[in-house]
Amino acid sequence: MLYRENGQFKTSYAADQQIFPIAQDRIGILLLVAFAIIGVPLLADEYLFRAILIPFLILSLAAIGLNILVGYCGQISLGTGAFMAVGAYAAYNFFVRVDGMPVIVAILLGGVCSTLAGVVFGIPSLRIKGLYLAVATLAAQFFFDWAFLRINWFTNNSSSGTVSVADLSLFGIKIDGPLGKYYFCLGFVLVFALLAKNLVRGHIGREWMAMRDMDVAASVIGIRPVYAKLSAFAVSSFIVGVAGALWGFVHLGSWEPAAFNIDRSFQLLFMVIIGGLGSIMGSFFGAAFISVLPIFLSLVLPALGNVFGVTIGTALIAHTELMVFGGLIVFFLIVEPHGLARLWSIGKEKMRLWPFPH
Amino acid sequence: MAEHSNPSTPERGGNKVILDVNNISLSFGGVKALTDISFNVREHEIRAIIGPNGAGKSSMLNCINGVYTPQQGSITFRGQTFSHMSPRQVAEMGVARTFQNLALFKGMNVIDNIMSGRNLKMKSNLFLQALRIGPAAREEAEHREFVEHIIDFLEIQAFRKTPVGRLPYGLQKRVDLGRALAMEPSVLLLDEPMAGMNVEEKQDMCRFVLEVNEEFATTIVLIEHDMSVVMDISDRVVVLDYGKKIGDGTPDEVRQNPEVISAYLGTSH
Amino acid sequence: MGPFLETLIGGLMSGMLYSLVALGFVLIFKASGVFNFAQGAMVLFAALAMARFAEWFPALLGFDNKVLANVLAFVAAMAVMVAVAWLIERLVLSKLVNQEGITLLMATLGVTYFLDGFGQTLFGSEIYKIDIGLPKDPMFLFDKVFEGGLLVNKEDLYAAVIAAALVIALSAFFQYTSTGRALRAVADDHQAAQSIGIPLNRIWVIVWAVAGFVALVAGMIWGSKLGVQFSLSLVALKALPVVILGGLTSVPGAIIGGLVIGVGEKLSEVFIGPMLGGGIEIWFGYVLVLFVLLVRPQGLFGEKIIDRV
Amino acid sequence: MLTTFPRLMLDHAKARPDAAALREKSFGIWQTTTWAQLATLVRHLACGLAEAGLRRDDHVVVVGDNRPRLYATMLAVQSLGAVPIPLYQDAASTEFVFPINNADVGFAVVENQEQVDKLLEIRAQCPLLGRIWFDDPRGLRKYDEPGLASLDALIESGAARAAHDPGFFDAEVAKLQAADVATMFFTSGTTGNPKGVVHTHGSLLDRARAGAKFDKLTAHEEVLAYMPLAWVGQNTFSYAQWLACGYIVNCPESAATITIDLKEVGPTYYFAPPRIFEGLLTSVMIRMEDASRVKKWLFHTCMAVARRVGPARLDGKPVALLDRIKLALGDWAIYGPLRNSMGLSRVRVAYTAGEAIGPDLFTFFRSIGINLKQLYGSTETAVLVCLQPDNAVFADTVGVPIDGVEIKLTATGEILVKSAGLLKEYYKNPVATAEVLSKDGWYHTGDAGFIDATGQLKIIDRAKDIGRIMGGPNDGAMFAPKYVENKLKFFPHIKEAVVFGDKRSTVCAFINIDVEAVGNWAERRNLPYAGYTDLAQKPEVYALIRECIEKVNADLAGDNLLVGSQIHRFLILHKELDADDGEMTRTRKVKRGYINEKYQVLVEALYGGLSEQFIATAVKFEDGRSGSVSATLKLDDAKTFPAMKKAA
Repeated sequence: MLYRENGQFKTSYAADQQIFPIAQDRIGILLLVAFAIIGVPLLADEYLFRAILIPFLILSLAAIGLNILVGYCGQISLGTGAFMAVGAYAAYNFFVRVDGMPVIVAILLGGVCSTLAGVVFGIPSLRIKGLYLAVATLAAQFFFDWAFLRINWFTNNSSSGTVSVADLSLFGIKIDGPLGKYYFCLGFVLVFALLAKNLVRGHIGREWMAMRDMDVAASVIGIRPVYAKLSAFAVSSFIVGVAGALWGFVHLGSWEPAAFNIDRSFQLLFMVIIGGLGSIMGSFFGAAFISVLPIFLSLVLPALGNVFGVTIGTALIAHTELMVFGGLIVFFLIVEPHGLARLWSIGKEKMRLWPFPH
Repeated sequence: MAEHSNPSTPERGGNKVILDVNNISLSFGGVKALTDISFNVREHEIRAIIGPNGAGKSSMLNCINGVYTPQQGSITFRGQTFSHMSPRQVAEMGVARTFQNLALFKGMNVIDNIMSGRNLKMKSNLFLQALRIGPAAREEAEHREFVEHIIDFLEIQAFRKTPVGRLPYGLQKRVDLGRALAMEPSVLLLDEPMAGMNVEEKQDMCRFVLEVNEEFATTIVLIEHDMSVVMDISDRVVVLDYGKKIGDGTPDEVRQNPEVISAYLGTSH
Repeated sequence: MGPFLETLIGGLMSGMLYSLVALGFVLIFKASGVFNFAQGAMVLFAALAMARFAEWFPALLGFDNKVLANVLAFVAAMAVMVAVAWLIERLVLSKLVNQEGITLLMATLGVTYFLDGFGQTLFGSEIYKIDIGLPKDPMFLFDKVFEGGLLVNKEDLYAAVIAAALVIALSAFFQYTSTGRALRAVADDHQAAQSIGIPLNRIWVIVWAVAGFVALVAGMIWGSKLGVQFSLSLVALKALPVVILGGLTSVPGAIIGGLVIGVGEKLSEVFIGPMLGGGIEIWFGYVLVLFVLLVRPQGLFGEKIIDRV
Repeated sequence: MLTTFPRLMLDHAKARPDAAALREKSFGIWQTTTWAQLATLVRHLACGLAEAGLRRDDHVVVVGDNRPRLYATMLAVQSLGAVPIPLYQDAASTEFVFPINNADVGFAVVENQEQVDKLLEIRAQCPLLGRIWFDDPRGLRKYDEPGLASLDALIESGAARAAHDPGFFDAEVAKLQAADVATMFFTSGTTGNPKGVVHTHGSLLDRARAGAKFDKLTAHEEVLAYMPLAWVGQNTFSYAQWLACGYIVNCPESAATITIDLKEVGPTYYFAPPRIFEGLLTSVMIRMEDASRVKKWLFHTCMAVARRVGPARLDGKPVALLDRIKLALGDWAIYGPLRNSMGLSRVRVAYTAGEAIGPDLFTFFRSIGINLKQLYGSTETAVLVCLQPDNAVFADTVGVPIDGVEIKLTATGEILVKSAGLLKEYYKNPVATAEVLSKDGWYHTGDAGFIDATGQLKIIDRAKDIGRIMGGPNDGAMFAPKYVENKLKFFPHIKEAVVFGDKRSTVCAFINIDVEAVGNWAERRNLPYAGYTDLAQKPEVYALIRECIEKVNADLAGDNLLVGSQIHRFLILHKELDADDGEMTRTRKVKRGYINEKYQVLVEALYGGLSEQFIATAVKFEDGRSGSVSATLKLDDAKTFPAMKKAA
């Protein structure tokens, strides 16, 4: 309906292969980014930043990472939380042990460590598939949960077991206020989303998807399973690790291993399923959905309760949340296995074909 | 018998053997799929492997391109002899292959499926790809151009960006061929390229196979059920039955071969 | 010597319980190719039901007989579990036939969340007790044999015995009953089974019901040991490595796997743990499995995976 | 002063070397040829052709789809003072024989294997045809024919020649005069052999420029060229005017992708025969069929508004505020998306020509804001004689005489044209030339018509086809078959129609149903049928067609000139009229005379008042095989109406 594609012809492959080949899409996405940079800060209040926007951004980043592994390369992982933890604790150690260590560098180094961990725990994927692999990744989850709890060195021997970072600053500018943190995260997310997109539309991306869709055919055209899978694990856990570091440094400030427990892993898995497997865009949808839903429920349910004259306790809200998540997962797996992203692209197709149905 | 007869193929490239299969035997947990199979393929010829269902034709291809590892026997490719090769090695040596039941990458569109056949030739590292600058960007464009030539060759311009899942069967088969061609193979293994096609689709596919063989001087090893097709386009034919080789020679020689007649041509296919 | 044997026995006994839960996984996987992550949630759900019914019935029907209460509660809980299992099969899995294992796994993950939420909404989320009269006091074995003998927790012992009995009963059931044979046929080849007139859906429902039953028993035992609470659903996570170790498709595998891991983690906890700061049973099973898988991708007793082209 | 095509091309190359001249969708992207590149290409081709022995006034046939290198070839040939003859690429090989021999053609430049094969087939009949060059080498590797070579080879040799003889090309171009022959078009005459229409650079350019001035065309227009260059219409729009204005001509990737390509390019200047527009409309309607109720409702309401006030807005007439708002909404909701999906959202000027267009069809495009107009002209007049000015567009007229055109009517109502754009002659055919070109420079169009109240030309029919009814109530009345046929063809269910009646007391018609439209119609009434022949003979279909015919009759009864042309009897043919069977021209004009002979028995049966008649006909199939179609056709009567005198 809004699309006017006449005259948008491509005279070079570069132009034809760009991320948003259609002008209207490019405009749309630019407006969106502009809004995120200019509009949001004008509208959002502190609560919105702390409770929704910042977690949303960081979780989207983690979801992108996970989506590369699960959605693009088809390797299931239930250990995402662990890799976030690795990122967070590694970054922490670089930050506190090396004095004068810039935050960004610390965070990226956190990602690097997470990459290593990812590759190590990815090795089984060369021998084992599907369910077996899922369990193998759980090993990572439990191992690291334990490690960061029991091995004091990681927590810089802090007595309580919780670690905390203070006075972050970037090029001398302190990142303390919610706005600063927001921009800090936004920067990371935008950059990594772009890099990730480039990867998945590049030839490594095709190798991943080939492994996912038909691994025998993939190997016959010369794709090495080792390289394809491990690179997916590496890239995925790097991004996840960075997200983990951000989660710790920017969102929580001080945290303990529980912040990255198995529920976090599942939460992220849900994000990519609901958002859309194999879609960068979907990762954002999923993150938005899952980080907003609880807040939505905590607002709506009590209201509903009042209507029917029942008081709805926090416990019940928490349980409803569980049920809704569970139900949605099943729903999406049955009805739209490609998640919100697919719904989005269907809608877009309809717009382009408007008023015709096909 | 036929095994030792070396029918010469005057019209196509000399008698130089490019691929030589020696005494291959393969079995899955005791079940014998192939027993002591030997045959050779000459530079630039079209070599057909025929046989009733379950004769082990596909297993033969899978041995050649390293998907299965035969328990016995060896394969000589361009003078080098191997008893085991990884699919990767085989691909690097310029052997490509299409699949009997479509093995396309359903999550991708036509271009990307064919592009994936170029992966061996794409060298830029992860970081360049992530930034998509310099070599990485150039590479994408160059190989896209090559792929476009294949798309043009297979006459599927109208479907470039269609997800392969949405294509009719016949076109999917073309894309499968396209992906193999993208590897610029010197030997092309085709596993029943015309299975389940209607008459026009078969004619097209025949045309493409012959054109590939001529225009790119590609050696072709072909499994096919449709006898008429086989007899038309192939230079020499190997006949398998229950994992054993029962005939080898020019289409005419094979037609004469009594064993073949009883085992295959007799039965209605 | 003494401590070692004690840990060994302790391990074997908890291993028995792992086997029991693992059996639930295996049954369902064999029959329908579903890796039922929700097994743990079912255990919690069952335990909650049992515990609460045991409280409610006396109150409602106004009698005061623990045994009767437990029996009624057990029966009722059983009914509930069969219903739940049936619903899961009908509403979720039958809609996902012929999907890849991963999809099914994720689906059961969803079910897990749902059951956790639902169970606690229905039955409340405090800590409840199940008292089926297992003696809590310790006992000494072989005190004749050597000094001090072996200290064994009676409760654990009974638990182990019940578990073992159930495991054996189930194995027997699937070995000798016609349903069992039908089930194995299904496990081998769906199409074939269907073609010889085995009603897949019925089989699946049965299997899920049995799984529900297993969950109930496990929940009951665990509940009486540790009390019924959310953490109960984590026993599934305990049982996962067991299943994988034994090989998803093998009943004996599940049993042996359970014992191996039960023993392994106890021993490692006692003898290696201290060096690493303790608490290593959380991951021991998993890491163990990881290494086993590197050698045998299909687990100890699983069938070899050949992918055809 | 008037110049020549090659010189224009060089001027563009000098003035704006890096501006795009041609684009071709190939290998997935629009490959651009700039004017500078084009100049070099032409230079090399010309030198190559000269090397090969092409001399002034020689003829070269050019056969193929729109391909940049074929355009360049035309220019190259012209710059040597030789004459390119574009031929229809979809013609059967036998149809090449006459032009090639008639013009003593020695050289051919063709697109691909298909065309090469056709030429090789007829080589025996065309002894002079010595050299053939092909653009696309695919499938031609193994060909080993004397004189057959690739265009690349030609360019190579030309490059060499150009290198050691740089002055040659420019000298040749300099020699060229506006009065020199530029191009020769073979008109697929409805009877007898085709005639070679000879045009000079001057004549073609004069019209091209007049047209460009009339519509204020600039160098920024985008044109999509998908009709054959052999058709003077396409030639004018994508060659003559291309060079006159220096705008960009885009060549589609393949026949299969035209709709996609059209959508991508979004031409600003568009030109097509009615059947193309018909196709567009049909696809719109068919796709809309499966749309959801809401969409359908929206579509129909918006279209209703558009039909009512859309054209008025386009003509710049005042429109009520409320309607303006409605139109704006419609633009956003329906018209805009429609234009976009048809690839016409950027169109500034669009023309339909070649045959009459149905009023409904015409207004549909006008109403959704596409500036579609009509023009009048023919091969002999270099197309651009009468054009409809913006804001003065009617469905039943063909526009006003433009710059440099004089028009007058003979007593019999035949239209005579005088302009600098008239043909030089019919090649080697002084007799025919004399017939159409009078001493004092008037060209006899052979069309009957008149200038109406709005000052626009209105065409009734081919003058020679205008017949007289003899005997019966309307004795002596005018009989305009084409006019009637067109009225019939305006119904979506009728694909072709042929009417007879000259020197007869009544009028009878052959009908070809539109198998797609009628097919849908039948399906919606779940009326089972097996192929065209079966469908054509269904009584329901006859009823359907009779309705259409009677509407036409009623309409004709209103026009006191043509009241006698009402159709009394008709039949639906058992096969579709086809150019391959010689029943139509390549431009899909029915050959009435030929059909009359071929189906004599049917004509007699109609006039003989029979109720059915058996017929068997030989047909050629797509793949060249030939077979026969036979059927027993129903013959049916249609109601006619008395003349209703309306106040003139």
